[in-house]
Amino acid sequence: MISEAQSGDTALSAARATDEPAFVVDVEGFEGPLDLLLALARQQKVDLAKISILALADQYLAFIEEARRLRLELAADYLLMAAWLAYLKSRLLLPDLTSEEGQNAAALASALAMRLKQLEAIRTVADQLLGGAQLDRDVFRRGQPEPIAHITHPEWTATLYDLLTAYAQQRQRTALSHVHVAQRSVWSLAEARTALERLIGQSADWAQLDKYLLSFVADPSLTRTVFASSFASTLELVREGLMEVHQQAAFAPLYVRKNQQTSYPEGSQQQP
Amino acid sequence: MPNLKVVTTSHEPERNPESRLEELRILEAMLFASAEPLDEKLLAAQVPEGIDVHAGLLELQQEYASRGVNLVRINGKWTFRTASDLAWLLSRETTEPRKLSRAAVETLAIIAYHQPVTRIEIENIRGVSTSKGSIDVLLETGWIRPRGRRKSPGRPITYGTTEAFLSHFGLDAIGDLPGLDELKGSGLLDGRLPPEFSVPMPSDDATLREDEDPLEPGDLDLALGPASERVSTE
Amino acid sequence: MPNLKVVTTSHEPERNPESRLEELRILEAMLFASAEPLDEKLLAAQVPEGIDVHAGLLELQQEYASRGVNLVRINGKWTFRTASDLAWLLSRETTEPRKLSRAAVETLAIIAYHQPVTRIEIENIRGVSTSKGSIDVLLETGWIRPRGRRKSPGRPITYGTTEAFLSHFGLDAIGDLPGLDELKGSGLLDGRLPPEFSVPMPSDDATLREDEDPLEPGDLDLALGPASERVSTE
Repeated sequence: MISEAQSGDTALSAARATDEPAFVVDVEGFEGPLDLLLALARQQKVDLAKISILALADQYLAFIEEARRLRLELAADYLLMAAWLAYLKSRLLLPDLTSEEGQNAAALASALAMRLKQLEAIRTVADQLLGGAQLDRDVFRRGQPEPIAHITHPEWTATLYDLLTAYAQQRQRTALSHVHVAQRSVWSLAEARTALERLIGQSADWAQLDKYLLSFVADPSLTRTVFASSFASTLELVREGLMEVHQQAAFAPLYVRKNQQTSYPEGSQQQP
Repeated sequence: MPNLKVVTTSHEPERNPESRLEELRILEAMLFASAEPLDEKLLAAQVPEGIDVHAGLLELQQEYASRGVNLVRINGKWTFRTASDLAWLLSRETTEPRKLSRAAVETLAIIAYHQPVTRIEIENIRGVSTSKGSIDVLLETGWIRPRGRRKSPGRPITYGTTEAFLSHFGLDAIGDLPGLDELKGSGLLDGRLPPEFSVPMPSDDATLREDEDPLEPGDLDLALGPASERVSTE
Repeated sequence: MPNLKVVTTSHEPERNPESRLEELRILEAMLFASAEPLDEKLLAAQVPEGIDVHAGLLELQQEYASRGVNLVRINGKWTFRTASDLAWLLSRETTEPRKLSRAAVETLAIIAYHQPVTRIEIENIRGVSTSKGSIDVLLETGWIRPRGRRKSPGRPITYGTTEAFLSHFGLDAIGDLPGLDELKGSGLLDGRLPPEFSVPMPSDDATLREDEDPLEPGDLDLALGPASERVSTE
């Protein structure tokens, strides 16, 4: 067989014998020997069912002969078909077509006619199919479709078990991490200072330092270090003039606020 | 200025004409909104229960039959398309659809009318070996698909047409292919012919035939050209 | 089957009704197929000469006025649009079950046990910072609510649980949440806890605590935000 890709290359174009106008050797555009046969068959201008395979074989062989005379290179497909047709022709010319060989030849001939007919039929319907209305060529769908928006509303789910394990695990995690991790048991001066700055940042009111600290510290074991660090930081902040602190009596709660250099609560005692 | 009035002439048993009109409006709106054909089940989900969607669609189809836009059925689904007789007016030079080679056109026709069909069978009918290119081009259009493997030596892949094929050529079903009568009447169903030469009533039923095996996981890689469509088999 | 008939009541000088219908068909098809709204000038340039495009469009508009699809003029250009009363057809709303993220569940648990609680307090208990996303998702579930503002620097918002919380988790009252002994007994908490470790007795009493101020008018807006912006980031 010849491949489609090659068929274009077997360009036997321009090989028109002007002195033989009825016969033009031009394989270009033929899609293999069957296609060529079909084209030749059409020259007989009869119904394919009534076509003379013998005449067709002669036409084909003459075509191939002409191509060879012109030294045109033919693909093996065409030559194979020529050989087969030559064989078929010799059988069809047997004097006794009722012999077994003769009957075989007749069957082969009609099978070939049938193949040609089928190829023609499929081409006819292909033309009808492609010639009909095609989408985006002849008929059109809506040019501006209005998309159907798909809105999904999440329906959140969680189980009580999820909730309780989440609670227990994180409480356990933080409780244990404070116990086991040495670094966590000390509150650095920097941490204390940041916390204090946050405490006094917005408020002009006195805030009770220890109450604030206690609520801040989730882990009771941290109480001492928190107190120590924050007291040191308090003194530092007061020294820098950023903060004021007062205590009504020894061991009484410490109050802090942003330095405003204004009045102090009743009975307060400013510390340097 | 002339006024157009919509007048209903009903010979049916009483139905609330207003609610019926509303049903048609809903069907109309949904079908207009979508560029793709919609099936009756999807449409039924949007109209109040107990509505005969099918009857409503037939009614709409009739109403639109004479208009510039028609309601057509594609593979059992419904969609509006411009009337085909207006093609001369609407054809767009700019969006010239892919021009198929003659080889690809013939291959497509053989697949459409003979499906499921293997490449060798296509070659036998065309009398020429079909380059992989034709099949690839057709796969790229989305009009054909590999559907299985023939239970024969070499287990060749069988091809069939898709819904996109029906949609492109405006067919409600594969049985609506043109030229079927001619093909059948031409004696091509002659029993003496090898099976691949017969032209049975085409069917794109996805169910595998007796002589087909399902595709294997890697087959789609082989059959489908563009890399983007390939499924990783790793 | 009822038939819809288009009846013209014309007070205009005679025009060939058939060719007029054809004009409408052409306009209809062009507007339907166009990828964008068309102005009258462009339409006039594309339709066969002699068509009164303006009159035709007004006629079509009237015909479609009662239908599921209307012909509308937008910025001087014509296009078909779904009738506005049927806009609901163009969106399909579904609910989709989604699991809360681990971070959100943890935050929720803290709020449930420690309410009223501020975001900073949640972070202190959890030992990690809580993204705004977690709180937002929880607000979206409707299981928590902003209930007040803590009387402390920065006046942070306090959160508590809602009735929807109780009903989702099948609790009769917030006090039914297991306490320390029960959590230990069920193995959720193990024995390696510091002696001071405690689990609060939760209460979702709506009455503001002594250290809570009521929410201010703008607070709910802030806390709830528009739905589209609520995205879980954890």
